[in-house]
Amino acid sequence: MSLVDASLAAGYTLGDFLLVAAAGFAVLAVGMLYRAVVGPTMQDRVLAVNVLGTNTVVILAILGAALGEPTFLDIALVYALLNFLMAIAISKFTVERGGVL
Amino acid sequence: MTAAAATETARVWLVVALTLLGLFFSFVSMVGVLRLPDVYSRAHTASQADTLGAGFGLAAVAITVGLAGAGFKSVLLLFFIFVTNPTAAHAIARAAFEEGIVPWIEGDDRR
Amino acid sequence: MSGSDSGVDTDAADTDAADTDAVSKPATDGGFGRDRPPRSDGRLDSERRQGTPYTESQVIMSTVKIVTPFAFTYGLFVTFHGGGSPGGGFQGGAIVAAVVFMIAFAFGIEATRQWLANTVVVALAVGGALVFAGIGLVPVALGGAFLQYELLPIPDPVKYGMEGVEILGIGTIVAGVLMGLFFVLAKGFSDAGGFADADAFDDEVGDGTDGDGEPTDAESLDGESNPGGPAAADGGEP
Amino acid sequence: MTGALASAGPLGAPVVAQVTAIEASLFVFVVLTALFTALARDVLAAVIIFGAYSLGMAALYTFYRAPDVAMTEAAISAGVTTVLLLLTLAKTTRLDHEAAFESVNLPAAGAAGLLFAGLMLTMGDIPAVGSADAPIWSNPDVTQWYIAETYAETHVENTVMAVLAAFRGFDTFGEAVVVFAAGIAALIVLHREVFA
Repeated sequence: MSLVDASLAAGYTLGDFLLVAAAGFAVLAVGMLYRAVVGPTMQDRVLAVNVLGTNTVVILAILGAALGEPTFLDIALVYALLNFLMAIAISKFTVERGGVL
Repeated sequence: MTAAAATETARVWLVVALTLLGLFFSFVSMVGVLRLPDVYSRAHTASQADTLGAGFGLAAVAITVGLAGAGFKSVLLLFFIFVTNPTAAHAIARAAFEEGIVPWIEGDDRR
Repeated sequence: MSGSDSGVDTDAADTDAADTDAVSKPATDGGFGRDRPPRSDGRLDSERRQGTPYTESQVIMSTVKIVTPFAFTYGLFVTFHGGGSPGGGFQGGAIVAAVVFMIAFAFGIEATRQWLANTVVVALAVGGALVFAGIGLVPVALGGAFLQYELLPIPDPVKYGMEGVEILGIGTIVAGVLMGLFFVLAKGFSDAGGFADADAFDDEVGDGTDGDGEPTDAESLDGESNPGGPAAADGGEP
Repeated sequence: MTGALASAGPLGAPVVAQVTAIEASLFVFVVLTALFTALARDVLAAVIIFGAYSLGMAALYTFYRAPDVAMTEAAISAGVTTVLLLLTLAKTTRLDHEAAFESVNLPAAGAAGLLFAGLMLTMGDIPAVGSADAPIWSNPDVTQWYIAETYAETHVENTVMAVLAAFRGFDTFGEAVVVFAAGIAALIVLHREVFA
């Protein structure tokens, strides 16, 4: 009997609530996509994708908790690492378009 | 029995509260990224509000899965996010400055 | 004499014109932008500031120094724990390679290239392929099928044979090849008179406004990041 | 992993009820990012948005309980592909252009739309995600055998890794050699003899 199965209200469990919260984070990510597409500068896009990536890490972690599969946290960790790599790589690339890489 | 049940209820509502706080701060950061005028102020939002939102969300996950074993991973994740997210924002703002993007000042009609 | 005078005069007029340009520019776009004229009004974005070469960020280097040991260990964890949790040699090798990418982006690719010798990269890739083939072929030599782990002359052969394939075979191949692709793509196409060296490339791609500044840029970059990069990475890696 | 999946009922009724919220938002996200990746005029913008696409795909794979695929998507698509594409972009010249998006070729888009509609007609025959009678799940000769016998045969718990390294080991050897060959091919194409 894990905490995820604890009933919250009206027959819904905590797991249900966490899935809905993950969906909320995904909706926020969709909103952030506006900045990633519109820009206007490349740095804006990188920034939006970085924030998106943080959101995705939270989504992955919440999914791991809600589905009762703690090993999913590994994926979230990998993603946090590569999100950071992506941010510093692209942001350094945007300076003189790769001239200082 | 009742004490354990009370503890579980407290943990459940703590998870709910932390998740909602995380959603709120992520929402704030989304609004900031969408509405603030230039890349520097957006980076400010990204490094602060979003880190806090992710922190609350991951704290909720840590309480849900319990602090032994898998919960340790979410604490590690929390630490990792807290270190890397502001650094990424710094890298982006630095790149923007090196590229010569002018900061927004009052009267500028950029959005 | 009059010729030289007039030459000086035109020079002065030129710089004057450039200055007025530079001063009048901020009214429109703040003098920013890649093709802006140089400014010299003492602001952070002035000519003096822009003339300094790009240096690696202290903040990013510090963070990478902190994060890299964890990430490297985590890559090994994913590789070694492929049997019990998501992951395996492929993912772990990719994470280890990503750690090297991270070091390269923080400390400069050239510094990382000198720190991580070609021998290491090639040894990882070739060694992985040889280990995989070897583990596969030993059972064949003992009269079995390819990769028939039961015949390996080690205790608990199925488990440790698979671990050997995942860790020493796939993991090292993926890590080595990805690092190699990274370095070779960063170096670019090699051709006599082509993009053989970075300077030629910079002249090609940079928009030419500060073409003379770029070689010094690259040199000082190497000079500055060489001591920090390899030393830090050496310290960071267990 | 398998045990948890079975105890939940292979995505039984209670899960299906809330699948929609997170699935729908992730689908919208993935489709939008894919669309903008295709439409972006600037290659760098396309690369950045493609990174966001792989974020959404990893979350989706995780939701469908394919953690190995999700981790590969995270490690390869988000990290390594982005970096290698950036390095390639740094070695190419940038075309001057004003428009933010590619202009869409309407006849081609119409043909693609027709093909898409035709393919969507076949969707009714595909079993629901995670349903118990899906061939991939219920096949007693292959899938169920792997799930039942993996630990006894190979002494590892992760069925995916057991299939990769033991049951289909020769395939995996071929794949590893392909990766190795990719490194050599890059050296040949770029006219170089050493990596570093």
